[in-house]
Amino acid sequence: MTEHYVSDAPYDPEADRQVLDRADLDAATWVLVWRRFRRHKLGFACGIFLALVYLALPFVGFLAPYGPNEIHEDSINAPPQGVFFTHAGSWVGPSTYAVEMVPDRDTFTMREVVDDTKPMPLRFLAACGKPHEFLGLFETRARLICPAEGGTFHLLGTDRLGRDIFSRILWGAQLSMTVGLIGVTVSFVIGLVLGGMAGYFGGWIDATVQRAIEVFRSLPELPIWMALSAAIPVNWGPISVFIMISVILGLLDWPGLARAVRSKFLALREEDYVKAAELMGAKPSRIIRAHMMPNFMSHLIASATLAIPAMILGETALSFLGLGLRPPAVSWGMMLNDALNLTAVEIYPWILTPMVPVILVVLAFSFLGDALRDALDPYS
Amino acid sequence: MIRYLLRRTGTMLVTFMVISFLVFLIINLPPGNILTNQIAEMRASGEEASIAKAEQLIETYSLDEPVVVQYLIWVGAWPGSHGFSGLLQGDFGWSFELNRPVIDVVGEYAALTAIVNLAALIFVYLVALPLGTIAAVKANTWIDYLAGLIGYIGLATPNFLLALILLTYGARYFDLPIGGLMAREFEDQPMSWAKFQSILVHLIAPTIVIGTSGAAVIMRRLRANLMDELYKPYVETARAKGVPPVKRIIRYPLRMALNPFVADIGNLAPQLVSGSVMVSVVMSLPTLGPILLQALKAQDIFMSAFILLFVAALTLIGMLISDLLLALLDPRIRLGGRRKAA
Amino acid sequence: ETPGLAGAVAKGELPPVAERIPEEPYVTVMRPGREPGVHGGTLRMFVSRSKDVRYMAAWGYARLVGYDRNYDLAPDILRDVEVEEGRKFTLHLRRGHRWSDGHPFTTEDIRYWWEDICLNEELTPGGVPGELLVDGERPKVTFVDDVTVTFEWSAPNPEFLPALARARPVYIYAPAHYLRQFHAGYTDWHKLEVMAEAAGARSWAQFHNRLDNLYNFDNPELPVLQPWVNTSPKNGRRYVLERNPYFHRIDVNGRQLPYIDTVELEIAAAGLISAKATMGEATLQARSLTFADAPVLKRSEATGGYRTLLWRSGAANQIALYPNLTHVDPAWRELFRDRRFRRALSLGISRKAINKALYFGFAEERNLAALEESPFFDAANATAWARYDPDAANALLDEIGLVERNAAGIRLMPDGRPLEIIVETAGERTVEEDALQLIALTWHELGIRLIVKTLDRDNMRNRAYAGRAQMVVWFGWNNGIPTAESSPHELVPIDQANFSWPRWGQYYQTKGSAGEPPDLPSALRLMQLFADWSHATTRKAQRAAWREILAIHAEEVFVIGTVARAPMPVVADARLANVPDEALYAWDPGAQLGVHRMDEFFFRPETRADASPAGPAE
Amino acid sequence: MTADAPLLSVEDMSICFGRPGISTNVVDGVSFTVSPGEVVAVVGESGSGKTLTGKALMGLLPRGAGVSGGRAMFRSGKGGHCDLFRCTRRELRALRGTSISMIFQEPMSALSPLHTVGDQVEEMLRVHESISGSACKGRVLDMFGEVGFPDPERAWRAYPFELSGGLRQRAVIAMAMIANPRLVIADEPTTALDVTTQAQVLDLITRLQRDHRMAVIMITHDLGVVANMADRVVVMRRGRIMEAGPVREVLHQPGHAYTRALIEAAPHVPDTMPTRTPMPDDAIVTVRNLNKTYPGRSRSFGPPDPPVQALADFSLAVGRGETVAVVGESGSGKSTVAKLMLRAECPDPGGVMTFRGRDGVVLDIPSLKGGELDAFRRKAQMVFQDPYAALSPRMSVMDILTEPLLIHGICSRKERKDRAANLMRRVGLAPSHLGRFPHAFSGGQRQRIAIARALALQPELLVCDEPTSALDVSVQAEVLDLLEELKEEMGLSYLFISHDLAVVARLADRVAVMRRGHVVEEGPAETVFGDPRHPYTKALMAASPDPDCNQKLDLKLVAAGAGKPESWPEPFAYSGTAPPLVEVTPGHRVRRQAA
Ligand SMILES: Nc1ncnc2c1ncn2[C@@H]1O[C@H](COP(=O)(O)OP(=O)(O)OP(=O)(O)O)[C@@H](O)[C@H]1O
Ligand SMILES: Nc1ncnc2c1ncn2[C@@H]1O[C@H](COP(=O)(O)OP(=O)(O)OP(=O)(O)O)[C@@H](O)[C@H]1O
Ligand SMILES: [Mg+2]
Ligand SMILES: [Mg+2]
Repeated sequence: MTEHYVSDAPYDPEADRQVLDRADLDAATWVLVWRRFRRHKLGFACGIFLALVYLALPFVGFLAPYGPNEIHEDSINAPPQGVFFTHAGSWVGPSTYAVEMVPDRDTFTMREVVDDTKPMPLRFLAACGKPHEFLGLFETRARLICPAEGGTFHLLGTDRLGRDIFSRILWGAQLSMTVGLIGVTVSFVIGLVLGGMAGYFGGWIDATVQRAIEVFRSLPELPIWMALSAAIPVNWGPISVFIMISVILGLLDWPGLARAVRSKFLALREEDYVKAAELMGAKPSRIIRAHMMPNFMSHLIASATLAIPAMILGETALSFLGLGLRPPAVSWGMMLNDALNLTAVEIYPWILTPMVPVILVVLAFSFLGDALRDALDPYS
Repeated sequence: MIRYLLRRTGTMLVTFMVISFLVFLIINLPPGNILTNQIAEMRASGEEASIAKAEQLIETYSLDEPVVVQYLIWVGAWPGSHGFSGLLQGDFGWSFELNRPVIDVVGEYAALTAIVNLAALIFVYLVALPLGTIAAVKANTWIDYLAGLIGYIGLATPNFLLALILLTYGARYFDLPIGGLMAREFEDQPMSWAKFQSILVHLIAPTIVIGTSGAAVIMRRLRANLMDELYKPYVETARAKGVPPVKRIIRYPLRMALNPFVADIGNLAPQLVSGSVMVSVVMSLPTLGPILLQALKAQDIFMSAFILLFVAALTLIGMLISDLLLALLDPRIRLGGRRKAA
Repeated sequence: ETPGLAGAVAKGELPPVAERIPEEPYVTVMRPGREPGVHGGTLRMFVSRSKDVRYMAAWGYARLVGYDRNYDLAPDILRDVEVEEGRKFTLHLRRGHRWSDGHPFTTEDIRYWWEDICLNEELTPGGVPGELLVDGERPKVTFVDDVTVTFEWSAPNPEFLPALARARPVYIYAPAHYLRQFHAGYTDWHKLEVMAEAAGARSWAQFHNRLDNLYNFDNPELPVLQPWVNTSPKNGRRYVLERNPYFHRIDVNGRQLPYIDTVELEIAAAGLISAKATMGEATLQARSLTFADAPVLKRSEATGGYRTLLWRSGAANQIALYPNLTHVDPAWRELFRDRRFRRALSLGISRKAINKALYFGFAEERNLAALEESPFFDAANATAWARYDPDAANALLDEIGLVERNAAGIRLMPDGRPLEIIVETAGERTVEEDALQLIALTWHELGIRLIVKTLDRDNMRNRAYAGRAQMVVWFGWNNGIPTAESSPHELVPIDQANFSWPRWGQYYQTKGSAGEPPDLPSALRLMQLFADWSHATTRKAQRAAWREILAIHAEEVFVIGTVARAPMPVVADARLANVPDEALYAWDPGAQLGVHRMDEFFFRPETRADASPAGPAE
Repeated sequence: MTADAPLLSVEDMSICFGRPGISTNVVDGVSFTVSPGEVVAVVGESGSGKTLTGKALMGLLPRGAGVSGGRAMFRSGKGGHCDLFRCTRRELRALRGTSISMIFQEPMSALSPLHTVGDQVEEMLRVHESISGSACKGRVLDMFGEVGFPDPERAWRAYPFELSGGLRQRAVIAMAMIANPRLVIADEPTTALDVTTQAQVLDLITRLQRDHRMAVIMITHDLGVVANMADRVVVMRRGRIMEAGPVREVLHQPGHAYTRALIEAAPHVPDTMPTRTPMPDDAIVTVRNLNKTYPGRSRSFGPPDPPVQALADFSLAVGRGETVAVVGESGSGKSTVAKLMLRAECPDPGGVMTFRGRDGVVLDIPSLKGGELDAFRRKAQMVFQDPYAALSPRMSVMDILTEPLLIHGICSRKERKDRAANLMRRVGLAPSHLGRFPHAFSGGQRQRIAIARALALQPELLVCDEPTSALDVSVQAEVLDLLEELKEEMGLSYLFISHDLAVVARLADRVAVMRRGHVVEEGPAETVFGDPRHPYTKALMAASPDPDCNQKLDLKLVAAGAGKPESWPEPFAYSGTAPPLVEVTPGHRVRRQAA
């Protein structure tokens, strides 16, 4: 091939200069992130799921058929109650049968006695049960689903005191789903401040923070948990205790984050664009705010979503050790703790159902976190 | 090298001192101590006679002094009622709860703790390394998703619950033993093949339970690390050489991706004790975790303080080891004095 | 001769059985329904803590005098005991009785305890146990001969014998021949210090005390008089207790008790014990099983090869609320001292709901009172103020003047504070917390808010003793089956351990240096009755005192009971005989299994292949 | 050209990134052939698909990329042909290394940091041939000798990070050559190296190629390299071939406008430099006897490194409206000069560094504080080397351009926006791009934005630290043009830092040549280029390849100047303390022993 080949394609340097290199990237960062995030089908779905759950939290009173601590003497350890639509061959709409639990002296259990002669249609958007506070504004008895008058509706069964598990799961979500948020906030505030100071100022501050992290990490979590839990004044109300528990979880979580923040700050400080801002005369506060933070936020958001599941599990662990929340507060951890015995596993397996939301939420957060991490990665 | 070790040991000792004080402080935070508690219990059960004995013990062990003084006495830097007798003098304290020297208890349980956690560790790596590697290599395929799902579910299930479920159904369907670390007839026997087998069988459930969440974490981290490394040019170089895939991945990126895990060795010790506490409690494993929990709950201060200190010491040593290992694994990190040899 | 020991006897390591038992052994007369058994077998039980080996000291229940199956006091280790005017006690030992190591058990062992331990300030800084003091006076102890000793006071001491019979008794004897080597009075002081040092003890006294603990049962070298002897060094994961070859009881056929050769105690997490029981790993298990476990236990009976029995709790009440009449806050104290208030609280509890929810209706709904097994059982006492009657309760509360209510419908105290009662619980039993939740619901109807506060058991006690706890939830009196001889100290304001009046109790216990004197007429009356009981020289007088005490309690509702005779599951191997199907499980009196005489349990010899308990561990 | 059939013939190859739906070919219909023993250069601007072409032949396309058409017939050893795109993985693996091998661009990252160089090179043999360890090692050592390792044994034991860039590249070359492949694909083997090292490596490749009669595909964007190495050239742009043919024809009679533009853009040191105006008396920056020592990096292990003398006895004056260039190899302290001059760092005590603005106020740069520092920051700005790193990815161009004004509180919002639009126009970009984010721009465009940002405050002094070395030649030429234009227009003074004499030759009024923290030669551009005195300066000039087949590299000169100072010819050689700068002609000073 000795011939001299010349293509006939035209060439214009000026037009060339104006042409965008990656036209597909021509958008604000958040738009790009959103686009990449949407490509993550699973993560996206999880995000939507979580958003819906969080949106629903304030309306739990309306969504749950019963209150969290409503005790039904006659439905102790009742198994999940079937919902059916036809009775004796004819359409009756979603209904239940009347169920009574009677003690069985031979097996030492409660036996289910179902009266399947009379269907009891569920009522929707009706008023029933004890009043609940709607958004903390006013009391109402309006509920999405109500059992028939005189009937019961225990979708997931009841526990040893005859409390409706489905309703408790919904109520428990209020605490369990927020424990992570608060914990993460605490952990982030501490981690950001300490790690940020260590990374930005260096020197003795850095050394001190590093030592503190080292000390913190060489202690097992257990005594710290116990000491901190012991520090909660015993006469606090459930909400304050709840907040303290979240704070404790946050307090235990910060060292890892502080380390990440520190190294990230160290790295970001060396970026050319940060140096450029310095050379333009920008003050440290502006550099941190306008240049470092935005580039760090993505990392933070991703690690936050990954830290939340750990907190949710941490709450269950605390409950297990008896250091967590106390009745009448309801959380998934406490419900699981109730399930922690052979009888629950063997005879009343429905008591274990709070595992499902825990796993779902933890999974959702993890996938969301993964998706966010990928979406926020500018190189993907 | 020697100088390096000396310097590191020096700073380690200072850190250790700080930790020992913090530990002592933390466990003294809750009001009361085991003896005052015992006294309350004796009062309740009307054993006035024993109260004086317990009060005498309080004095003997200087539990009525301020915390700082108690600390100094415990360390052995201050004379207690029996002169200098503390950690420095080799007196590791007395467990009021178990009524025996702390060191005996720790000695007895440390080995079993090590066995359980070693098994879990091996399990974790046996599961996590291959799965994490495959997930990274096959990133964003169904294999990856499946591995991720399994891992996350392992992560999301509270350990103690898994323990209970496994215990129940394991015993029912697989004839797995319930709790403990060996069949009862081997308890006091010397090691034998049968005893070893019994221990192995007993280890299955705890290993799986403790291991799953650990494996999930490591798997995800390994996947992330490995994916960072997998497309580095040096891996491409290996491809260009025509090195077969498995060998290529093991030899280059995997080894690189393992560095962070080596760096983590220091954290193993606290995890060993804290991480498996709940599982150990549920499964009735004779490990340090439950002992610590019990000691903390009973405010058996010498017991808990010593275990915590022991863990802290292991952690610090672990950190040192991990630094040394890292230097061994990664030639870019050099210890002082070894430069010339290279 | 016991087959298990025949070999040792043949080799000459042990004397034959005739020489091992006392000359006048205790011949067990079995209660109806029991049968004489055969030797052999291993009893497996689980405990949750390593120090729980001491329960064997209770369950073995060999006492100088002990309660028999009717909860009457009877000599056991002692051949006989003579009481004169309730103040002079002559104890007769059994001639030829031996410690578990074969050394003779004589009055020397009692002397050693009295003179060398009890009166030694270093060993016993607290001095003579309170039960041996009458108005502060020590007994005059006379050692008549090898087998006879007298304890004598100038006034009656009704607490002496019950103290010897308790689950955790006052040991007035100690194996002198063994302990002397650790006693500074008998052994070279320097040598002792060295030994103590080596064992990590701070003084010889501490060392001696550690070794001399008949109750802790954790020193395998310490000779004992119990049916089984601990052979395992302390704090193992498992204790093996072998039969005591010198045990003093025999059955009607002349067989030396216990029937069962070995007792194995294994340590397992409390939560696991029921699981292990379902697998048939326990041949007898009562501890750490709760009613919540009953369904599973019942379900796995066939596969596990055991029976599930439902015994009943011997506490006077399973869950009881103690309003603190000596609370530091005057307003609260005022309220709690008003018996109308206490009655209202009691009427505001739906005991039926509690029984149904927690015990599926298997327990009895009642207020605090003696149980049926007690001679003082009175159905009226048990049901006094125990019905659920919110209207009556509300009326009572209105009558007191608690009429104002706040927006949430909670009544206001006279000083304007809402009527919020904080109930403190040790949080060790789920039933307690569940019951409180149920009570909170019904009290809410009365306009009373119940707040549960969970504390560590010791913290809770200390707060209560200091008068800072408003109300405490605990078991009702430990002793649900009082007899005339039982001390009523739980029921009268002399003991701070009663959460209803800790500060009155302190006042009595500290002789006025702490706490405050009781001033409520009913309380003063109780004090008087206690004095009557203490100084009574006849059973009849004691009984009268008891009756009145119980009546006052029923009327005043010092403690608010909920349910009694709560069922509790006991697992026994299918072949284990002489285990009662129904029984009371109580700590004192009763020593839990003790009063049911574990030494009489035996394995039926029918050796069907499939009957052997097959745990997977084998 | 031999008559025998080509070793490799690529026909109509297309590569696409296959996202379903939006897959466009990034390489489109490329055909060329390579005969045994021939060097074919593939040139073209950055992103034109050169690397992908090379990787496609090795079967090493990145994830997501795939060959979407064409074939690549490779003549295997026994005379049979196989299509590289349709081989099984196993066949391809067998070909890799032994028949086709590749030299990668980045020698540091192409080598595993955890294995010794010897181990990694040897692996190539172990994978393909079953030979004993010692035989292996022998061959590797031979190869190391051949590629010019001074001490093959040491190199065998060394880890990559213990070797200099040039040596590392040699190791990579050794790895590619060891199994005697018949085709070597060299992907920009020298872009990461400084010019003197580049010259040596290019020479090495030529030598080896001749000795082993290999065919080489040389991927580069540097026409100078092409002129020195290639037999034939393929010019690529946007994934298509623009022009292909024998090297002489293409370089000297380019047929395509793009090729012409490329050739024009290629910098070279002209034979004669126009005489520039002498340095004005009005110096904007004056530096005298400045030193800068960095403390040795303290390591987590072992003793800290010894301190680094990054700058020693440095003196320089930048006249108002003048361009002063600092050249020198990597690590010679050029950036340090820039940092000190902009007060990004403080020099060691002693020495003088003053700034005199248009307003006549003299500022002592190292001691600036508060308001004075702010004022200084407005007058002196910097353009960074890497246009990708210098712009915050989270700020729109508008934000980037208005930020300096915002920081100094100049103008209203509206005015700021107008100014930003003006700046865009000024640097040749459409103001309509203001709302966009940096990642949408190409490297050249980004560098323009960076320059615009530096201009926003209307500075008097602009420090450019290698502003073009990350750009390819055509873009580089544009940026240089822009800088020149701006200087005329705004009366800027430049401190221009580069390692490339050819680039400097276009702009500089005066030049300072640096080597290891010292200025070795300094003077007006025409004198330094026209009459270089110092061996190092000469080496630098000799090492920059010209896109002219008639002027090949003069390696002797390169070797003489680029070595250690001790090896320089008298009177320039020194060891220990450096000799002083001696003025040889007015304004032209050379570091040498006084005569
Ligand atoms: N992994 C990838 N993902 C997406 N696009 C890619 C990838 N690698 C290369 N490209 C695109 O393919 C085109 C050709 O890239 P290639 O690396 O072959 O260019 P090049 O000519 O080697 O450039 P350079 O001179 O910068 O090395 C470019 O437009 C680039 O953006
Ligand atoms: N912050 C620092 N700490 C320690 N040493 C440094 C630092 N910055 C630069 N050095 C060292 O100072 C010397 C000069 O560095 P400088 O960055 O000025 O070189 P350069 O000529 O700009 O090189 P390049 O062409 O690679 O950019 C080098 O040896 C470098 O390793
Ligand atoms: Mg390329
Ligand atoms: Mg530089």
